[in-house]
This record gives sequence, structure tokens and C-alpha cells, in this order.
Amino acid sequence: MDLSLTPADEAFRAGARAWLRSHVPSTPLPSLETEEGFAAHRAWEAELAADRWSVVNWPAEYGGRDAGLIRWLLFEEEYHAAGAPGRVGQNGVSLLAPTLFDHGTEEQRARVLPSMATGEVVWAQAWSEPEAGSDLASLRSRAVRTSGGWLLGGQKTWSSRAAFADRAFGLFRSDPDAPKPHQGLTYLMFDLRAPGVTVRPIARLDGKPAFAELFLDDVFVPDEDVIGEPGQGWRIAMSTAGNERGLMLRSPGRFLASAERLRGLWQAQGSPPEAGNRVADALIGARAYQLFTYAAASRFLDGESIGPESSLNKIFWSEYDIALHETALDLLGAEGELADTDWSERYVFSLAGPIYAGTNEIQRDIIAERLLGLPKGRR
Amino acid sequence: MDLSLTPADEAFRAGARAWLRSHVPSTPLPSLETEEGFAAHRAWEAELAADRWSVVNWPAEYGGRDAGLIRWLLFEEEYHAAGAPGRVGQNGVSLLAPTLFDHGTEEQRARVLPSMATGEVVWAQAWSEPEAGSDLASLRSRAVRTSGGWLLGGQKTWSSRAAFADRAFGLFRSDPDAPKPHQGLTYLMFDLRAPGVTVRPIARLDGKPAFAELFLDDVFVPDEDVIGEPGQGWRIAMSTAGNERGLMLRSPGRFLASAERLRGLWQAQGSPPEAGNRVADALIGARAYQLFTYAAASRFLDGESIGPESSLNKIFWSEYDIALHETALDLLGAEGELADTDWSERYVFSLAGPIYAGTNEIQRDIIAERLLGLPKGRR
Amino acid sequence: MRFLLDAEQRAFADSLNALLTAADTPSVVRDWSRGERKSGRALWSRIAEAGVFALAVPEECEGLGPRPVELTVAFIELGRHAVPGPLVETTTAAALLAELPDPGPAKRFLPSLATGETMATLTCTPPPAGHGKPTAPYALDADAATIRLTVSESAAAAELRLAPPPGRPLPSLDPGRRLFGVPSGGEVLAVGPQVGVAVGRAVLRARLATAAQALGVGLALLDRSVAYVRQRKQFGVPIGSFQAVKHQLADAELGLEFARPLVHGAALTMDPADVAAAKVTACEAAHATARTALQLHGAIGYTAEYDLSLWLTKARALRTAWGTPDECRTVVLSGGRRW
Amino acid sequence: MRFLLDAEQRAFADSLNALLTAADTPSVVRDWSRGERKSGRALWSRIAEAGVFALAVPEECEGLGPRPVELTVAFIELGRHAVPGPLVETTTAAALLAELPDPGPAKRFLPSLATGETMATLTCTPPPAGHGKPTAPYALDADAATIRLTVSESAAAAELRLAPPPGRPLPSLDPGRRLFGVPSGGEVLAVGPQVGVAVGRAVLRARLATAAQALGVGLALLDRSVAYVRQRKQFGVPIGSFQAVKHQLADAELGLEFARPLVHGAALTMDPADVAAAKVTACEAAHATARTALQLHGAIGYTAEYDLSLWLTKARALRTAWGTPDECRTVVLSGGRRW
Repeated sequence: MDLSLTPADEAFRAGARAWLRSHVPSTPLPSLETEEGFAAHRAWEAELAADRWSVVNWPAEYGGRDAGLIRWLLFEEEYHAAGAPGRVGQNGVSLLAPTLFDHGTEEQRARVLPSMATGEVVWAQAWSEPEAGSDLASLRSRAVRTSGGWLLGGQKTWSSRAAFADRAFGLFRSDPDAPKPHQGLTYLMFDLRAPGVTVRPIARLDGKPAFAELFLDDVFVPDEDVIGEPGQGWRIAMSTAGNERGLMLRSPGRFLASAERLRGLWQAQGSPPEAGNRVADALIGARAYQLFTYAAASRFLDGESIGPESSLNKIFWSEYDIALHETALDLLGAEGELADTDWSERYVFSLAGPIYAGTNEIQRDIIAERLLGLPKGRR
Repeated sequence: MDLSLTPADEAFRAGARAWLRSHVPSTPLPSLETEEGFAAHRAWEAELAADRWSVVNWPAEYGGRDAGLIRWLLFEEEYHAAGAPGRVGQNGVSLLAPTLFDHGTEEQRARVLPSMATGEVVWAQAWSEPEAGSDLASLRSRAVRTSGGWLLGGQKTWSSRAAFADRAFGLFRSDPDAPKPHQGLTYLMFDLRAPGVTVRPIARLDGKPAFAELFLDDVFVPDEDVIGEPGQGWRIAMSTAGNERGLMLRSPGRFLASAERLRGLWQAQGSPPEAGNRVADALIGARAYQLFTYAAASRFLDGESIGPESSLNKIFWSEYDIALHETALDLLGAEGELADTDWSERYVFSLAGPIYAGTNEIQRDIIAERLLGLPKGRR
Repeated sequence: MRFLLDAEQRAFADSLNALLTAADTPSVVRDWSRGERKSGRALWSRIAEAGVFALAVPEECEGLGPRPVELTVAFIELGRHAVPGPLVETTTAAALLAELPDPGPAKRFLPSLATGETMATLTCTPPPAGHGKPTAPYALDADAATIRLTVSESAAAAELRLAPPPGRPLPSLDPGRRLFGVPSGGEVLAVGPQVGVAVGRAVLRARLATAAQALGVGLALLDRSVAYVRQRKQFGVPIGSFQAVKHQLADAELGLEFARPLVHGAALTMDPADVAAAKVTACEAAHATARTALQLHGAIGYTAEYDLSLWLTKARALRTAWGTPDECRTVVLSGGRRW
Repeated sequence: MRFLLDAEQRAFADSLNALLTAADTPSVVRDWSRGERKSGRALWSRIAEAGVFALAVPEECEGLGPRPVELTVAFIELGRHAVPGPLVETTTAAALLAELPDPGPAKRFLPSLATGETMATLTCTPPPAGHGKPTAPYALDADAATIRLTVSESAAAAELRLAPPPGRPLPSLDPGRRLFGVPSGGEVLAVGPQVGVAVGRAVLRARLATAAQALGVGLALLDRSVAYVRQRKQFGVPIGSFQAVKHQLADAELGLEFARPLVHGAALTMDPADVAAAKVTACEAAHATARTALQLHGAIGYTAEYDLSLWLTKARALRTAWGTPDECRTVVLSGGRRW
């Protein structure tokens, strides 16, 4: 049991810190959820990629540094401590790329990953549908076989980043006669500007178009954009979901930086003692999340899979994030009501946490049934 | 809408205050859950009764003052503000007596109530059984018809006060062939010292025998001690449960006094600001509970029944009581660990609140289904 | 002692509820947040006709008040329907003007406030209680209001001014609210220690009205969530049949139903600790209900286009308006023993 | 960086767990709380043989330590089995004696502490951090301990004494703990500013060991509750199939599993903020789990005769032992930025 870093790890961390110090914009970029801000964030990805800092844990051949999980965590700590911008490519990098590494072809990786790493192509996810919230097995959007590929039809929703992104990935029902609803789904990538795609941006609570509805009308997808075998989409999607993804959805570095920002805000307000416990809990929670993630990463590097423990991770960060930002807004008093501030933007963002990527109710069911072994069936 | 008191109400309140000021023991009585303390509390009931303060809301003919619900609330506020002793007769006064008023005979009231009012006879409740926790319909203890009465058999448990009390009341299965489990139950009173009764005290968390198991082996109960019709016990028990009982289980006066004691403790510790919000919440909660109860009492006096709203009341006071005493123990620091102090005794007592009289889980189900109209059936 | 709304008060609530239901307030809020004031002004007039603003004005100034209980009854309904505009501020300004030692400003402004012809907004910097943070540093909807009052206080006395038109709006997390920095300068309407006393009483009313409004917001959020979970299905059944959903809604009901008596009780006593207790409890209950409502609605609840958002965002904004939770708890702690 | 217990550490935990399972600790606790020490002393010797007390003693004093990680591993198991006696205090006393500038007291007492032949208890008044309340004003099990250390501190220096036998015990909410007022006087073992430094480090270990013990208590409460709700039926089904029950247990698991890395992490850094974070988090998690365990067991859980009570009462006692939640949070806030 050891928290110390090797000299090589320390050198990696120092390198990241030095690069960030000289490159992070001194004034915040415009909001990622605006057209102007999206473009600015895309340019920032290119700047990161130029010095191989955009996807540090990827293999060097696709633009990464083969950094491994621990160095990725160190990079994230430095990244957030430096106050660097949000990551416009996160959907592709943390959801699609791991799937391509596990289930894609060499050709797909060579074609998709480099432009993802530079931000030249920004990916949106297209999982949810209007009638399938947490119940992904009930997906109804379809992929129909056609010459040389597939025709997509139906509707996707809550597609984050889709308002301004280039391409999307998701599951489509390719065999409506499959004996079970989980079967007969195919994992596909498609172009958001292809004929037949209509993107309707959806504004989140603060009016920003953080996601979109996608209407798909005979959208052609060539066979080369199917990931894995047709009909195996569910298995492919799930096999990645339980691995690093659970760890990489929110990095501890993000919350370590947020907690220090909160402490700074509290001190700037004169350190009101009645709010001290909430600030302390934010500091403690960030440390707990960091160490919990180090432990999970160490287990993962030992060859263990993460599995249902990722439900603990998901509930923790999502509820932590809201509590931290509630504390910040309360500390700001009447000023906390202002929109378009950094605090309020992060607050609104945090509110989606307990809903998305499997609601926290479902995560608690998973913990009870799979980690604690309680009987299934009744809810 | 009016919180003001009539001059007559004010006079009643002043009378109670004056009497309490000159009678409340200056040093606390020994713990109610010890033999010595039980006797001392019984003597205190006699002292109250001598001046008609033990059951103020009862009719004068049974030792009361016909005070009505509002004055009962005022009396309770004064009683707890004066730091007067716990009430050893509470099981009889708040659970059995309302049932006798509604369903008993004139003869039963005349025979049972006066000695209950003076503390000469202290009553224990005998509802629960080992295999029937919150699921009262599954009671198995039986009452078998015999000449001139009934023979009780079986086992009761969690019988509070039974370690030192004189008599008990509860439901017994008199018709095992009734078509539904709620039917065929009879409401009976019996003597804890009758032949065939074995009382085994059960120690609660702090070792005090706050309740007991009752083993019943052909215990004879004369017909005169059946309340209402045989076989109607469930309906009789339920009809009283939803009325004043929900209000009278814990009076607001109790918590108003506790909250002020907590404020006093906080101030004595130097008013640590990091604990201020918890103390404020205790003060606020006591006021909320007082006003909620005034509103419920006003509706009751208007002829409305309380019904499922008593579930709100139950959850509120039980969780409030624990939170308040947790705060107190935390404020006391290492000293909070000491047993046999007034704070720790009240803390241990509070812990039973969310469990007894219908667990808070069941109360939340009731709120959701009966107050909010959500679908029944799945839990 | 009869701690229940009487038949007249209940009828007043019912009639306001009917008026606001018929007015399709969600579309009014959406107009208002785009800066289109017409539908909002029309609704404002009807609210004034129903007597809401006159409740804060004493009878000697041709009002119907002060009637704090009826004011809470009205503001619960205004919150329940997410009515936009400087409602709390107009009411509070009316009460403040009526209490000034000099009757001049009251005569000048009250008639048009009571009839709904004009709207008022109001800022206080720093607050009467002398906390570090201003209680009300922003002028709500100052572009729509024709009467913009600013109170500035020193240790000795308070000064009330009629401020000039405001600058650019600052967006609020609640799109139904537009905030403005405090306009400086303007005509002095009153000054002196007695003004400070009047301001103190007025802030108490602002806090109480905000508490009632928050309670109404919470009640609407609960109603909408209950309706939603009864029809929304997942895994083949209404999600309202899941015990975890039921218990979240039971907790929301619990919080709101224990806030309600505090709100009405504070109206009867107007004691600062009672008012602060009502404010923090109603706002916490509304805020907790908003969290539950969002969670149970899922992603649809997170969108601006779905009407739930109008209440969700208001619950957050009211939480810190006219006193944060910590400020209110501090007032409770400093209150003497009286319960 | 490999933040996982290694095979040896896991084996140590397993062997302690096996030892304590075989020892039927609940009956040992019941003897201990009646003042019958025999079974407790026998168990104590076996724990010492397993090397637990030697972990706090440096190798140069013939111990195996200091090995704070192994100490947390051991104390998790001790808490899991509700082992009675002044475990934290003996460990802490050993660490303190080993760190004194004068080697005399260490030579005199350490050998018998490391072998389990003697028990120690320890009080600190006032605490090193200078808070209003003493961190450890009561001597735990001072009647069973043969070495009773008292630390008293002034601004300039600390004084360590070997206290005389204690007076009457004060009952604890945890019947497995017997508290005693601080015995005054006794032989001075050490005095001076360096003693204060040693005490500060020792208190940090006491806090860490208490955190680990509390975590073990919480884990046992969770295990027992899971087993109970799987077999206990109400309304015809195991209560563990109710979603409200499942979610309460999921929350307990969540709290404990995020406390665990804080406990081990603090052992690695021994930073005061890390240790305080571990203490407050582990104790809150254990305490919350105790609340859930009691709720799910219902009345049977509320009885002293049912073994669950041994853990329930210990969770409450450990919460305020060696630093209350508020004290620990204050330490976290005063820590510098280092994460």
C-alpha cells in the first residue's frame, strides 16, 4: 500500500504542470454550450493535441502518451488545478474511444481516433430515446440492412453536445425479431450532417443548448461504421461501461480543484463559521473520491474489473458535485442567483449528475442487489 | 386564523404554571425505567391527580378538568417547560383511555379510569408479538372462550412499562377461523399479576428494562374486561389510532422544552458557531411541530378526523427527536458518551421513535398512497 | 385559538388559484423572460384587482391591510403558479411607503401601486440586521418597475431614494427574474432613524412573502411530480409504484406540510424569529422538493422548454432572496425564548 | 503508487478476523461490561501475540513499527468484532512512550505493553489543538489498565504522569466501555516542550486508530443488517426485497466504502487534516450505518440482549472519542492545500 510516485511519474506530472502553466488561457473561454464557446473549446483541444496532452492515456500512435491510468489521474489533477477549460471531446474520448480500443477494427481506430484527439471531429452520444430513459433495453430506433450498409430511422434524445458536434454513436435495433429486447441491437457511428439527420437543440435549465434531439430518416451508414458484430451492440456497450469508464466519467482532479475553489470562496466571504462544516465536507469528499479512485485504479491495474462498484462511484460524485455547488451558491447569498457565472454554470451542470448515466435510484438498486446480495425483483 | 388565547385559556395556563412551579421536584426523579424510579413517578402521578392535573382533558367525573384539546396542549407546554417528570401512566392515558371513552361501557370507565388517573394502576400495552412487527394483522396470541370469560394464551413482546406495571391491554385472536386475518381479534384488558402471566423484562440499549415479554398460559379474563364486541378488536383499535392519539403520542410542549434546553447547552458550551445551524433547526422544528399540531387540533375541533396526516406527525417528531439529541451529544463532546445522564437517557429513548407505533417506512408508504394517491402494491 | 384559514381566506385562495389557472401563467412567464411585458402586465392588473397589493397597505391609506395572513395566502398561490414580476418587492414597497413618518410619498405612490397600475422594486444595502452580505442587492425587474426604491443604511439612519432607470440586466438562474445592479442617486424620499424602523418592518414582510411564495412553488412542484410519476412508466409499471419514488415524494410532502404552519404562524405574530424560521423552512422545503422533482422527472425535467423548469429555477432563486438560510438561522438563534 | 493492501496485509486482516471470530467476542464484551476481566484479558493476550500492540512501537524499542497502515488494518478487525478494552489507548500510550526524549519510561513499560501483559489508558486535558473541550477527558477502562497515563498541557510544555488508581467508574452508553474521571497527581514521567510534540503525534494515532475501529464497527453493522433483512419477513416477503430497505443499505455501503480509503490514506500520510478527515468520515459512516441497522432490525435491535447492541452503542461512543465531528472538521479547514 503506497501513495508515493516514481520519479518518472513525478516528472510526468511536472511536465503537465509546466505545459499547462504556460498554455491555459488567462481568461475563461466562453461557455462550452454556446456556438462561440464550442469553437473556442475545439481550438483548445487542438492546442492540447499539438503537444500530445489531449489524450494522454491513449497509445502514442493515435496522439497519446501511453500514460496509463495513474498518470491520467495525475494529469487530471494538474489540469483542473490549473483551471483549464472544459473538454469538448469528452463524449468521444471517454465513451466511444474505449469501445473502439476493445471492439473496433484497426482501420476504424486509425480513421476515427486521430481526429478525435485533435478536436477536429467532436462526437456526440446518441443513447437515449424518448420512451427509454433508464431502460435502455427498450430502444426502438432502428438500423435496417441496405446495400453496403444500414439505414437508420427513429429518434434519439438527450444527445449531449449534439447541438454543435460533428458525428455521433449509439445503439440501434437491427433485429426487431430477436427473442429478448437486449438482443438485436447494433453499435453504429454516424455523421450528424448526413442527409436525413435533423438536429433539434434542447435547452437545459439555464437556457443553454447542452443537448439535442436527433430525428433520423433513412440515414445511410456504411458497414465500416459498425462497431463489432451486428446484433452485439448491447454486449459491446456494456463491456466497456463497467471498466475504466466508470472511473473516467468524472476525474478526482475535477473535484479536488472545485473543493479548493470553494474554500477560496468561503475565505473570501470572511470564513463564516456556520458554513465551515459544509466547506470541510467538500474538502473531505474530494480527498475521499481521490483515494477511492486510486484504489479502484490500483485494482484495475491488478487485472480486476470494476463492475458494480462503479455504482458507488457514480452516486458519490454526482451527489457530491451538487452539494458542493449548493454550498457555493448559498455562500454567495443573493449573488448566487446570477446566471452565466462560473459557479452557476457548474451548478446547473451538476444537477444532471444524479439523472444521467443510469439514475442514482438504479445505481442504489445495483449496489443492494449486486454488491450486498439483496433479493431482486421488487422495487 | 388565530393564535390568541381567551382570558379563560390564559387563566388555565397560568393556573397550571403556578401549580407546577410549586410542585415540580427540584431534583429529577430517578429513571422511570428502574423499580425505584417507577415508584417515584407513580407517586408523582398521585400528586398531580390530587389537584386534578394528571388527566386534564378527561371529564371531571374521572379525575380530569374537561380541558379540551387546546388546553391540553397548553398544559403540556407548561408541564415540559417546568421540567416536570416523565409520565408513567402514558400508555394507559393516551392509548387505552381514548378507546374506553369511545368503545367501553359506563361500568368499565368507572372502574378503570379513576385509578389510572391517580397512577394507582399503571397500564402496559401488549400489542406486538415476536412474529408480528409492523404487521399487526398476523397476531397469533389467542383468547379462548370459557365460562364467564376468556383464557389468554401465547406471547406478547415489546410491552412497554410491563416490567413494573399492574395491568395490560391488547388484541387477541378469538376466532382463528375468521375469513381475513384482521377479523376475529378481540380487545381485552388483563392483570399482569394474574395466574398464568410471566413477565420477562427486556433491557433496552442502555440496559434499562423499558419493556418486557409476556408469556400467557391460560390467563383468565372475565367478560367485563372485553372492550366492545368480541371479534371487533381490530376495528376498535384502529378507530382510535387515527384520532387524537396521533396528536397525543408526543406533545409539542415536550419538544419546545427540549429545544430550549438544547439552546441552553449550546450557550453553556460557548455558542460554537459551527453547531449553530443544528441548534437553530431544533428551535425551528419545535415551533413547526407546535403550529402543525395547533392546526391539526383546530381541524379536529372542527369535526374533521386526522387520518393519514398522523403519519406526517409521527415521522416528524420521531426524526426530530433523534436529531435534537444527536446534536446535544455532539455538543457535549466526550462527555456525551456518559450514560445515565438526562441527555443520554432522552437520547436512547428517542432512538425507538422511528421504529415503534408503525415504522417510519410504513408511515411513508401511507403518506405516498393515501395522501398523495400513488399506486399501492409494490414496495 | 383557531389556527385554520377561515372560509373567507380559503375562498380568497381558491379564487386566486382559479384566476391564475385560467391565465396560463407558464406562457406569461415565458413572455416575461423574453422581455415581453404585455401579458405580464395584464395578469398584474388582475392580481391587483383581486386585492393582493392592497393587503399590504393600511386602511388609512385606502388599502385593505395590513393583513399578513391574507398576504401569505395570496403569495402561496402566486408561487404555485410561478407568477413573474416584482411581487414581493411591490408589496414590500407599498408597506414601506405607508409606514414612513411623512405621508407625502405614500400619497404620491400608493394609489397606483394598489391598483396595479405601477410596479415597484426595492433594494436594501446593507441590510438592516447588519450582516456582511446585503440582503437584497439587486433590483428585481427594475426595467418593468416604474417605482425603484433604494434603501441605504448607516448605523444612525436610513435613507430612501427613488432611483433612476437601471442599466443592463443581469441574468438570473430563474429566467422569470431579471436582476439589475442598484441604481445610485435619485430623489431622496425620506431619511432618518424612523425610516430605518420602517425598513426593518418592511424587510420582515418581504421575507414572509418570499417564504409564502416559496411554499407555493414547492406545492406546485410536488403536485406536478405526483402527476408525472403516476403516468410515467419504466420497466413496465408507473414509476410512482416504486417505493424509492414514493418515499422521496412523502419526504417532500412532509417538508412542505411542516413549513405551511410556520408561514401562517409568522404572519400572525410577525416576530422576526418566526418570520426567519418560516423563510428558511419554506425555502428548504421548496428546494428539496425541486431536487426530488428533477430527479423523478429525469432528463425532461432538466430542460428549459418543459414547464417544470419555471418552478425548479424559482425554488433556487427564492432560497437566497431576502435572506439566505444561514442568515435566517442566525436570526432564529438570536431570538429570545418565546415559544 | 499502488493504493491497495498487499497480500501480507490482507493475510494479517484475515488471521485477526479468524482469531476474533473464534473467540466469540460478544460473550467477551458481556463479561467485560460486568467487570469480569478474565475472558477479556485472555483475548487481549492473543491480540498482542498477533502483534497488534507492537505495531505502534518502533523497531528500536523492540516493536514492529511504527506501521500505521497495519495498525488501521488491525483496528478495522478489532472494531468489526467489537473487542472491548482500552485498545486505542494502549496503542497510543505505547507510541507516546516510545517517542519521549528520555528512553527511561519506554524501557520500563513498553515490553509488557507489547506482549499484552499490561494494558494502558490515557487522558489528555486540554487537548493539544487548544479547543474548548478536552479531547480525551476520561480514562477508558482505567480499572483494568495497570498503566494510567495523564497528559496535561499548558501553552509552553506538556507534562506526562503515571496516575494513581482511579475512583468509581462512570457508565458509558457503550456497556463495553467504562470511563473514569482523570486521576490527579502521580509520578511525573516526562515534562517539557518535546513531550508536547510527542503527545501531538500520539493523539494523531489515537484518532486514526479510532477511525479504523469505527469503520470496522460500521462494516459489522452493515453485514449483520444485510443478513437480517434477507431472512426477516414482513407482509410475506423478506424485508430486504423492499426498495426502501435496499436503498438504506446501499447508502450505508456508500458511506463506509468512501471512508475506507480515507482511513488507509491517512495512515500513509499521517497528515493531521487527512487523519481528521478519516476520523469524521469513518465515524459518520459507522453512525449512519448504526441508525440504519437499528431501523431495519426494529425493536429487537433496540434491546441490550441482542448482540447488535454491542456495535450500535460503540458507534455512538467512538463518534466523540478522540475528537468530535466538529473538532475534526475544524482541523480539515485549517489544513493547507495539499491535495
